[in-house]
Amino acid sequence: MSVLQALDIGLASLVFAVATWTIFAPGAFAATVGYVVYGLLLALVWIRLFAVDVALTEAAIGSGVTGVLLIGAAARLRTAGTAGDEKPLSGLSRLFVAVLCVLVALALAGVVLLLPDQGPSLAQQSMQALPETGLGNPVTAVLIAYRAFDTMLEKVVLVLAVVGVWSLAADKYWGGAPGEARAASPEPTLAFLAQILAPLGILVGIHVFWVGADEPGGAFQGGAILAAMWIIVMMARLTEAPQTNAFWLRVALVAGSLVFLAAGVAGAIFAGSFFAYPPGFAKPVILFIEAFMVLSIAVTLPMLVAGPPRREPRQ
Amino acid sequence: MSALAQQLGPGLLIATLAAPLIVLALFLAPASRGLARAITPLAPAPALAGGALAIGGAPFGAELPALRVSLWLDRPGGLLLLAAALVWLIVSVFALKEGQGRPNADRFAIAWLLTMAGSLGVFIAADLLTFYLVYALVSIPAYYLVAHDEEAASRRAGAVYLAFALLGEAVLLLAFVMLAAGEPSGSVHIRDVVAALPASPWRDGALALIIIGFGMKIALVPLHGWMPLTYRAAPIPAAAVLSGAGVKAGVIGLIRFLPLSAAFPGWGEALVWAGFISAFYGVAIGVTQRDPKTMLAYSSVSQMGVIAAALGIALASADQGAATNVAFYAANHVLVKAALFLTVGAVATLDGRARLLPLILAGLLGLSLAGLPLTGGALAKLAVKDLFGAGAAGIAAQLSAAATTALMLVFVMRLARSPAAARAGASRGRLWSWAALAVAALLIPGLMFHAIGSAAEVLEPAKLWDAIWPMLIGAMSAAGLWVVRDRLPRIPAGDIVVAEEAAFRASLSLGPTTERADRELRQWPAAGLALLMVALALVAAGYASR
Amino acid sequence: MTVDSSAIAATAGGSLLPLAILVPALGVLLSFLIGGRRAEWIALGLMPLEFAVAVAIACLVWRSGQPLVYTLAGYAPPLGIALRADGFSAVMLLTAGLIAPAAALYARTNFATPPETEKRAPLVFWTLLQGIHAALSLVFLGGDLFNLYVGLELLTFAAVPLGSLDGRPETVAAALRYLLFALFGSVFYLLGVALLYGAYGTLDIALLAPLVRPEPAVWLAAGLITAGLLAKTALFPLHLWLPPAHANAPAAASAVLSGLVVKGSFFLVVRLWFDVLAALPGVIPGTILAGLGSAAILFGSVLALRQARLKLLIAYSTVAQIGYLFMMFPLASGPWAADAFSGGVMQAISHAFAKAAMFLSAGLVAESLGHDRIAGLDGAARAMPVTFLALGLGGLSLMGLPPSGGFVAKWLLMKASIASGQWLWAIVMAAGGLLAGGYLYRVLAPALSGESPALKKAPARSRESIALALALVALLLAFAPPSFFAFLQIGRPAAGLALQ
Amino acid sequence: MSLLVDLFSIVAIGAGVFFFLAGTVGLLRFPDALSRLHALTKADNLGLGLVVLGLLPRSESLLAALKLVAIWALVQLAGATAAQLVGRAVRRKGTAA
Amino acid sequence: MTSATLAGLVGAALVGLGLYGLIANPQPLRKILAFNLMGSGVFLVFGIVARKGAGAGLQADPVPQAMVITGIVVAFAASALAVALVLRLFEAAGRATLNPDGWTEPPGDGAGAE
Repeated sequence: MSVLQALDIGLASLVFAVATWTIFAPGAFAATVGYVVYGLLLALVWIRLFAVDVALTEAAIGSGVTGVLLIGAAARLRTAGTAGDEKPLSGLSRLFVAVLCVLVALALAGVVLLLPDQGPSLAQQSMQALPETGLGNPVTAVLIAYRAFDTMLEKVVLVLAVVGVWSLAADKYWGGAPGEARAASPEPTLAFLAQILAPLGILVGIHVFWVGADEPGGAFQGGAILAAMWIIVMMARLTEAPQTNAFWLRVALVAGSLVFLAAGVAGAIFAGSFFAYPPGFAKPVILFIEAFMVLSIAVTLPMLVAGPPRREPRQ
Repeated sequence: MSALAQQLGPGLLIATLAAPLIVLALFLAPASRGLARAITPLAPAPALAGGALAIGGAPFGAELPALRVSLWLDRPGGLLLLAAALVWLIVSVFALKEGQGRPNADRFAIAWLLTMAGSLGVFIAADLLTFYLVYALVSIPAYYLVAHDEEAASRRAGAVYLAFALLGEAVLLLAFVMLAAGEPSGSVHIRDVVAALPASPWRDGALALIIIGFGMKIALVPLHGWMPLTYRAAPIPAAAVLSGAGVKAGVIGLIRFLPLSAAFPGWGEALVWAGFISAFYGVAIGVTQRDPKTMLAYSSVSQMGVIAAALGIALASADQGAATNVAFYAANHVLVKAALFLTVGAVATLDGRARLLPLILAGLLGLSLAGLPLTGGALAKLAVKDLFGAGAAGIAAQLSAAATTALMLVFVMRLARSPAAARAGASRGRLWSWAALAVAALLIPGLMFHAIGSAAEVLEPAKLWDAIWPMLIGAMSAAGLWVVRDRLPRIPAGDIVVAEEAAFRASLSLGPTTERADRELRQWPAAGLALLMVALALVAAGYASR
Repeated sequence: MTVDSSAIAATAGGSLLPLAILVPALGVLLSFLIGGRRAEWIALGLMPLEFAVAVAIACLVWRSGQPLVYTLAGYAPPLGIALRADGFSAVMLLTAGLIAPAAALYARTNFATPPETEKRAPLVFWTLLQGIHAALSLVFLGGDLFNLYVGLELLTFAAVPLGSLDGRPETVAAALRYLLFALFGSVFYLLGVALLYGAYGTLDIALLAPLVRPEPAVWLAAGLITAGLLAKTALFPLHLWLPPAHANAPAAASAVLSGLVVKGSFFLVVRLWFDVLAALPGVIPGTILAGLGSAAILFGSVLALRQARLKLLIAYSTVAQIGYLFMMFPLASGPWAADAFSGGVMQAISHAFAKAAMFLSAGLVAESLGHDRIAGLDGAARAMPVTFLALGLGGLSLMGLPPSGGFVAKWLLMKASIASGQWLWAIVMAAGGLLAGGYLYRVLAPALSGESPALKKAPARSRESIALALALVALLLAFAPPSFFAFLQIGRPAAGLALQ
Repeated sequence: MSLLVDLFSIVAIGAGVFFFLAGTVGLLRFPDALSRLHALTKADNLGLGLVVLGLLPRSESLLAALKLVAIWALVQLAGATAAQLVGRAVRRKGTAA
Repeated sequence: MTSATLAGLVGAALVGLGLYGLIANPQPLRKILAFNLMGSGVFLVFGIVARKGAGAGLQADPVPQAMVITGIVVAFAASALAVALVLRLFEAAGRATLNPDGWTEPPGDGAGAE
């Protein structure tokens, strides 16, 4: 067997091992750390599947931002203990659950193996339609053109998620800022990292978004990288989260979906169909929309990580 | 006459159903509440006219497709409608006025009007859906007529009544669905579905459910437990209309839904047995009772038994003509039983000599049930005589007459000794309507009888003797019973219902068990496991049905 | 079997379909953006428009007698996404279009925004209410299984926070259970979608239907997708999240959650088995679904009988009523199929209206008495007759007594199950009606007797009439003409008339 | 020429891999957090450095080469920061376990 | 054994693992982890499907890839909401558990925010 296959098998078993650890690790914190590692390894798997866009997204959001979110939560919950917890399953029922889960896994594996090796695919059609969009990266084309409706609605999902998270604030904190206040003397090391990394990161983020039109990359990945930068800066407490009643914040949060929606309606007027792009102008319009999407993602993810408002609003 | 029927008929049918509801609408508007109370007695008027029209002439019908309501009235229906309307009309004269100002008066009035609409509607409903609707109307709102005053006894009676009513609804829903499913063309017209029943694959199931469902309404033993409780607890006017008119919803149900066109010996005999058992069981328990109203309830159990037996014979022998005769018998019972309840009410408000006249009247009415010559009862017996024939059934019928005589005489004597209640109940209107209904009960059947045949033959000596001898036996046994009256076993009103209630209470222990199960199922791991198993089960199912 | 091009070709007037989704979506974004008290005005202002769109869609479907189709972005499926409206979708759209505004008008007193500062509860409520509306429209119109996944998530994200609006620990716990279980379901759904795409290379319902063959991938996908949707529908025994979530939400929210939201995932189960998998023999899976439904009816009703609080009683009655919805599945094929389908749909609609009415009245009861303990309801009906009239009429429909949509639904379903020789379902449904009578008696009998209690504040006549109006709609459904049932059959393979 | 380049790459990358190996072994075998940290940092700055060095001559464009270097630099930065933070954490906890 | 098949097996295994964690793990946070794990397993299945759909000069069918990207973002939003709920619950009740028992009976008016 070739080196690559050996690598694949090694990678697969590594992913499986880390996943098992995240499920069975004794402590929640350890499990969470395990999950972050797992996410990074998964990104490699995606590379091996020739899905570079997915790999970027997985690394940035699936592992990165989600990791920050979960680790933060785990740290806060360290003192939670298990008071009034569900009574843990008896050994027998654990076994039963395990058996059923294995059953599902086996059935799934079987079906996946049975899928034809040259399966049905829309690759052909996506390539044929690609020129009209003026894009070079078919994945971006699917996201922003063929299935634009999905993407727009998924932006609305993000907005609803923000509303949902904020809805958990205490009434007196409504409109206030989440997270801790700006520190007088921020952690020097972190601050150093942030100061160096942030500018670089912003550059990389914008670059990833820009090349996304033709190469792997795009609004999600770029936005996620920018988001990560803001999160680091906030973690370093060089700056604090904005007030949730700040109008600019609301604008930034809904800009992506609102512009996308507007463009979709405009498509109905100028291009004959909702979410269609006027022939010839497709690419500029798409880049315009994506720019706002990047903005929204870059703002939404950190706000979701920051959680509900925790301080009284300043007037 | 029939031409007239075709012209007026449809309007009258619609008015029959509409009138009580219109009055109800007026009542719901506080402004016109008094007016509504005043004109309530007029609400049954269209029904009265319609009934009279139907007795005389050919059947007629009316359709309201928009409301999915179709109405139809034939002679049997007419007889019952006429009698029921008369009772509702007369009793309404005082029923609502009296309650005025007392607690729950409005609630009572609303229930009264709804029940009236249902009670009159069942006789003219022509399709399954309409019938189910009016049947629900006559059954369920009556709860508030029964549980009117909020004493423990009436609460209990109301609960039992409602339980039976809802159970009956459920049973009949199943029955009707089977009837509808058995009708190939998809019609829901009662005539069509019943005509299709003999050929239907669900014939026996439907028949069983029909007999059980309506059997509950007419208190066929052992489904009779609710009736004594209810009539004892209900206020006099309520008891009068329910025992008189309300119960006949079950009778018309059996008349309409039993396929008398084809012979069902098995089901027929079963019904005959159930009927006669009720006829004698009702008397046997009835004579042991102290409370006159309870005794009347048991006499109803017995009388409805006779009716069931008659219908059973008709079902066994495919005798379609029987419907009219049975209807006449039932119509007589409508008037007499209602009158008897009012009499009880009247007696309760009088004492000493003043009681004499009502007691005599009570005796006459009671014996009319037993077939006393020159009363409607004699005609009623005559109407079903040929049905029972001279065989075992005939003898049983005669004996049931004897039993009724005994029960009624004991009833009159108990009534005579019953304590005088508060005079508050004695409104002038009540006394008048009592008198009116009593007279009507004795005379109207005679007027209605021409629908069946000539009344002359009642007076033939042989027929007379046939009528007399059971009553003599009855009278003697009554005397005997009166002697031993205090040594008779004390049986609680509703007899087996006590056991049924106990069983019900026992079944309540199911609740906590279910709750515990629910608490387990709502634990996260259990629910997650359930989700997993549901998924796998569905996968397996797909594989199994490949 | 091949696809008729009409299934993926856009039809005239199809452009209404995206509007039905985009208008409320726009409402969400604007309400959140501008915030303050304008959120309320935006929500109330857009609702007539949304209802008008729903009506227009219904009219077009009615006139053409064919489903409306719209292909988004000008890319026809399988590459693009299509929206479709058949009779069922149109009716559900109308239902949502009526109930959401009713709940909104009712909620105005609870979520009035003070002029100066923005408040938490109002902004969240008005935003999420529109979110639910958008999500439901998408679920009812979506023609692409992944697009529908986004719709389901939208629905979940909009519904969950409504349950924990008042922030009491138990409500937060309820919301968390709701969210996690719904997500559990979503993953199953998504996995099934992946398998279907792997097998057939498309997720468009109309394109999938003719391709689907009985093979492992399909069985697994069907099982996973159905189970996932059942988790979101709270079909017994997957109801762990429903009672606390629905009973603790604000009345207006409960009305929407119980009346509409659970119907969304149910709608997709119908889509899956009646459209996508129509070619597969569905009797055994259908029997499983109906079996769970029966269990839900009996179990839920008994538990409703046991509840001490009115809103919990109503929530458990939802658990029971959901059971009726699944009676249609084993009856999906045969001469009785049309009856069964119409019955199921009628149950979905009439329960939506009846249950909304009941939750709104229950909310009024709780506000007026200061509690909703059933033990403390003696005489309440005398103090607020209209409220209890609405409650009672809604209950009438739940019991399946005529005249009510509930009766028609039960009648059709029972008729179909008898005709198909599947007795059991009919008996269970009859028993369910009996039990429903039981738990309504528990509420109404005391409420109508005894001295009328002193009210904290009398319910506003306007809000009472909203509840009453909803209950009356549930009753009026009893008089739906045959043409209505014909309308429901538009887009179904075999059209048939019910109630004949 | 190319042979030399190849040789260089192989040697450099091989060395880098060795350092990674050593670092990993250290991470697993060393007794306390600080010394584990020490081993780890060696692994990434030296190991990765050598690997990058070995790859540089094979990069087909200057931009690619710069990217490689950038990667190394960023890892340096991150590694250093992480090490710092862990170190502080360990000191704060007091125990060197 | 192609990398696609291998990834498929891993995906299946991940789904099984996540499933087990989601059901059997008592702490909500661990459930959220398990949910994400299971989710990524599902995404891998999409990945296999995409890979098997390679063609037209593409190494993988772009449509499933796009779906995965959408899915990842949605999954993150879900995790964020869930985490927020867990933390809120912890603040409000001093415990973070899904155990339905032991909550105090809600104060009289079940009418929520009214």
